[in-house]
Amino acid sequence: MKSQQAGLFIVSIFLLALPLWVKSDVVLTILVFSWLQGMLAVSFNLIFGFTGQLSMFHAAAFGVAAYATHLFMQHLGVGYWTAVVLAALLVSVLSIIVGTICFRFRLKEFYFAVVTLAFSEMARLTVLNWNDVTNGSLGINLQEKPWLLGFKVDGTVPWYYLSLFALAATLLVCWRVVHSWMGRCFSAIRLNDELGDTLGINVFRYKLAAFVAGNVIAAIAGSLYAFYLGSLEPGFLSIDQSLGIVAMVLLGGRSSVFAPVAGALLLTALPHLIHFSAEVRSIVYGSILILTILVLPQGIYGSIAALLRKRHAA
Amino acid sequence: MGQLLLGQLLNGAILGTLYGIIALGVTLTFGITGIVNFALGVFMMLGAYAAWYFTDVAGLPYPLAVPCAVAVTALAGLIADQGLFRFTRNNLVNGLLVSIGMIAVLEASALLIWTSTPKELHRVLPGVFVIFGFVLPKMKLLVFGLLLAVIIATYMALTRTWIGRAAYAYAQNPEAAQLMGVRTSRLQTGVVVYSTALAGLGGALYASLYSLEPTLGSLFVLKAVEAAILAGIGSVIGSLFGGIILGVTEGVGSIYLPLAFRDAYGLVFLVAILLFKPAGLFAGRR
Amino acid sequence: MKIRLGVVAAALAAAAVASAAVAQDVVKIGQIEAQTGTLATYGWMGHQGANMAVAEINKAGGFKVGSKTYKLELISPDTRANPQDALIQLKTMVEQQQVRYVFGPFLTNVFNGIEPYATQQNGKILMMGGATAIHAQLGKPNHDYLMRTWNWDAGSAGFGQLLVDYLKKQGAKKVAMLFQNDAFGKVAVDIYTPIFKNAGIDLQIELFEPGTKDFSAPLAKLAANKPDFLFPGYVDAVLFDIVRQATETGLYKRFFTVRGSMAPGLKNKDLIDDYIAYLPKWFEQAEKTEPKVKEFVAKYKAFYKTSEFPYDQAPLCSSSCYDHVYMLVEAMKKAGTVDDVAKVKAALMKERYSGLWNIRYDDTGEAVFDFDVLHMRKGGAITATRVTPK
Amino acid sequence: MLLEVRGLTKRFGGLTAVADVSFGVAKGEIVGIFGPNGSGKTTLLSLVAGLMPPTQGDVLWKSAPIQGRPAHEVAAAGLVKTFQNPQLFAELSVIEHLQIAGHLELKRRLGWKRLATLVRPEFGHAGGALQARAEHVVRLCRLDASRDRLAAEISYGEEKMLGVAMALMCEPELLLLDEPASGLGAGEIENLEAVLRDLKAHGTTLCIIDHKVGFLGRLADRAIGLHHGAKIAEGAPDEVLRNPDVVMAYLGHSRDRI
Repeated sequence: MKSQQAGLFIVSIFLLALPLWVKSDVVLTILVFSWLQGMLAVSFNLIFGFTGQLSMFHAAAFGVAAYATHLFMQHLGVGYWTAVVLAALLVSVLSIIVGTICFRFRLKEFYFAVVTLAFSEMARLTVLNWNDVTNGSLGINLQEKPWLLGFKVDGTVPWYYLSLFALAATLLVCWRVVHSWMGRCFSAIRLNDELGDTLGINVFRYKLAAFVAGNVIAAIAGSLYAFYLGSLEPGFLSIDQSLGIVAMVLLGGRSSVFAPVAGALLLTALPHLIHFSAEVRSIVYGSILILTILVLPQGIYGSIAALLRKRHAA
Repeated sequence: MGQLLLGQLLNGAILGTLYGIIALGVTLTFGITGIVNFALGVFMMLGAYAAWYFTDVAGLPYPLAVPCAVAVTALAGLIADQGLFRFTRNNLVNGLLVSIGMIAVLEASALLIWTSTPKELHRVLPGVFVIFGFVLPKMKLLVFGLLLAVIIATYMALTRTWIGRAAYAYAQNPEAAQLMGVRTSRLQTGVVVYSTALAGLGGALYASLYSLEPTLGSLFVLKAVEAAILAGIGSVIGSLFGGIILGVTEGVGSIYLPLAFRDAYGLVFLVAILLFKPAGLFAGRR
Repeated sequence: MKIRLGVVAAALAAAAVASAAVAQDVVKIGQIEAQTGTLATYGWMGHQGANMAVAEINKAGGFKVGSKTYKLELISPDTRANPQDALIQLKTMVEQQQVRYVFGPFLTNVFNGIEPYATQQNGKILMMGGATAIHAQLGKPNHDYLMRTWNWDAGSAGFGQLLVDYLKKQGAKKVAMLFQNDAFGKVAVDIYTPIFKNAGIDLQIELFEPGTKDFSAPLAKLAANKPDFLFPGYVDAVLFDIVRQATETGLYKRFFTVRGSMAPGLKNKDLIDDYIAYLPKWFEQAEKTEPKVKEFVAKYKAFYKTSEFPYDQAPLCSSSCYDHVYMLVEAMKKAGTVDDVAKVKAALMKERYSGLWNIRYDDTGEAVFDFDVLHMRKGGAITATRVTPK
Repeated sequence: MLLEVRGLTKRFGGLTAVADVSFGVAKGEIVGIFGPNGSGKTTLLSLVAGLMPPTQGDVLWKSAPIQGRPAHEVAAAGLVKTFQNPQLFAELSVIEHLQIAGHLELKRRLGWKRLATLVRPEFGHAGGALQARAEHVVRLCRLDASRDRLAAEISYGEEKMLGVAMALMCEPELLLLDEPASGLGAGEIENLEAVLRDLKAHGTTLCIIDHKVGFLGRLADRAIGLHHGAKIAEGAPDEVLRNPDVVMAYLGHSRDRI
């Protein structure tokens, strides 16, 4: 345990100090996107890896919040952070509705995935076609940047710290939840929900709790992402986005709170590390995905952990 | 307006059988190997391009090109199964990711070979029928008939032959079937290859109706999965009706409601059905 | 003393410039386009053409600016139509690869994603893209870096107005517009609604989801109002299907398009009465009449070692492609610099280039070039009118 | 009466699994329900525990109807069921099972305040008490040797015992045991009996179903015979076991012929 804490401390210091000596805007940009995508992956893993529900609603939570933040700022005249809170509230209400429908009717596994995908698609089509409000397929340019503690968060380095902080907060929250009695309820639901039920665990309530909590974190990630990128588009809510998140979690490893960040980092950086022509790169990318799943079925973290355990035993 | 409705009922049903043939592959693969093979979409694309290649480039007559295309797709399916899907049996999520990886690889390869210029097969069977004032291309009707025949033949084979019953028994209870002497790995490979062949057939027939581009399968397979679930995964005859219901919902939906939401109409229907009949409309039927 | 200091400073500055010039004898062009995915057509053709021009110029020994000879290098990653990837790629180009000239993007969502960063680089880069969204940003403060390489449908030099006028002459009273529901689809509706309204033509609009292949429902629905012309859009991938299904059922015999190739019309020529299309260039015909085009087609086949020339996609070369590489080189020569993007832009704005197209830029930095209006009649006979905007 | 079942009926399509069964369980007693395989015992228990809604009839818990209420609410009310085929969390260790099963007790102790332990774990002193209880139950059920092994790695007897142990963590007032002795060796059954007697001594009411007559006969204060879903006898275990209908049901023919 002590060595783990020491490791965590060293990694934190390293990441905090990184912009002091890494001056490359490109590297920092990749890291900002990785941290924000990491938030998505970690929060998705709360629903998927720990509670066992393959949600396809994550892109919708992400995208709806991104749009909502902008719209609240514009139409209610509130500041960025208030708008983020309102957007997170909106997403939690949507998640409660979608989650209640799915869990009340006891949709499981693939059925759950498909129904959440259906709701996600409806959200996307609404954003795409509600032209007066969302500017439809043309998207929206976001000029504003958030203010934090009297500083305007503009430029890559401030965003690096903001996104790192947001990711750290996400990890802390998820870690606390997973290693608490609530996390035990999640495990019970994932592994055998009927047994959990007879042991007095309100399966519906904790499924919903995981679903809403995951989506709210995704919502915050969406609000940050859009304002870092500086634009909104309906593509935020696309199926590809949800599938990308699943890929990140599986690459990183779903049995750990931290591991999906590795997947997010890998999948965000990978396209910029392989220098081939477009088609060949796509082929290489797909092959890496396939090979990782076949060779490391428990993800990077799971495989390393298994290897270490083996060594330890030997 | 009645004529418009009738036309869309008919056209939706025809389009629905195309969804249905892929849905059948989805259903069979899921029943026997426990994964949802999204890569069936790219096998469909492969079948479509193969049919185009054999007719318009190699100069074979279309009726000959279709079986060739199906054979090519089945072969590709066999290779994919032995090289990849064999390792993801009964692992839904890993299977899903391997299919996504395969989609990336095969779509990019298709783009490399055939570019993004749409390919359009020459008219195989020009001409139209007029049914109560609704004009229906002959080829569409032919495709409808062929797909219907294949789906029904598959249904018959699954219910009347030994191998079919073995497959069905396996889907119901793998352990018992194994004890009864069903050779699992062969059965699984056989079903995966048959499913890809069905996708190839769907693609080859698709090629006679629509233009081809490398991404054609991705959207289609989503519809097929919707259809399979709508019907209740595991039901052969259900995948046909699931496809038709989806096709008709979209067709009729887009004449009375905004076209831009077309994809949502099927989804709304799907959600409604799953909520009130969670195992699908044809749950428990073969 | 004062003078001396000035002299020293000038000498130092000159030395610095000289050493910079020595270090850099390659001019890099970055290309920000989607080369895979559903809208890859645009990026793909742009890459084919630009790549070819770069190779040709380098093979000829490069180009001379001042006393120095430069070669070109094309850097063209694939954005996959993803703004996140595009932003990282643009930053890589600007920061690590010292790219000053950026071709693209063609896609609006990609442009929106990189616009904030690109605007920060105002004065350091020159971005020449075809995206619809670029039109609205031209001439805005801090957007001096931006030029749009495609002509605009509306406006005095626009081809949209001209085509609608032509349509009116053909007796059009009701037009049914069936467009893909994406960025350009939406813009097209915004552009053409007033043009048709002013021309007194009734316009009915339906938008469909990208990826749609069966148009039976919208075609039947639109036909209920008995339009004279169908106005489908906007890429060949859907035009083939729309035109085929519209003609097969006999519901429509007259078509009007502002994007895409002639191929969908020609494929169904016996079932079509009129197929009126805007085309940046009708390559099939131009190959016979214009030596430059003939040479381009031959060079393309040799360069890519293919017997098939992409006639349908070649018109897309009118934006951020082959000609534009030559134009850029020309401008750098005239400006006498490869680094000062403001001077190069000024030279570009003055340029009257004559390549595959006759291209110039208007005051805002938007391209104006000659184009073809094609009118195919039943059986496939095409009359082409070359239009040179004033 | 702690539990009262009145006219409980469950039909699956045309099949009647439980037909008009009524009985009561008083505080502190051990009631044995027995009948041959397929006599509807497990269905009856599932109906009582809220795992499925009955077609007809009432289940009264402390005089309040609970039929059709979800299982977790029934469990929270103090009525906990074990499974005939051990239901476990395959990836978790024995002690983790008991920690999960401690959820109800945590909820009873902290109520909504348990959410605060997510923010400030030191508030979770109840957690310490629960941990101590889990350790106690491990010893009680003689699972100490397997404390940290995964559920997938322990023996069948231990699996069944773990099922009982989890139910004990819920601190039930009435424990419903579904064939706890089936598949166990003689030593394990002895062990189980000792645990159950200990429970009774501490005031827990038990309702046990089994088709093993001997085991139930030793333990139960009162017995109920079930056949084809219907109650065919009720009374002291010895009496019920001698009941000709019960004998008939078990052996398929009258006792006289043995």
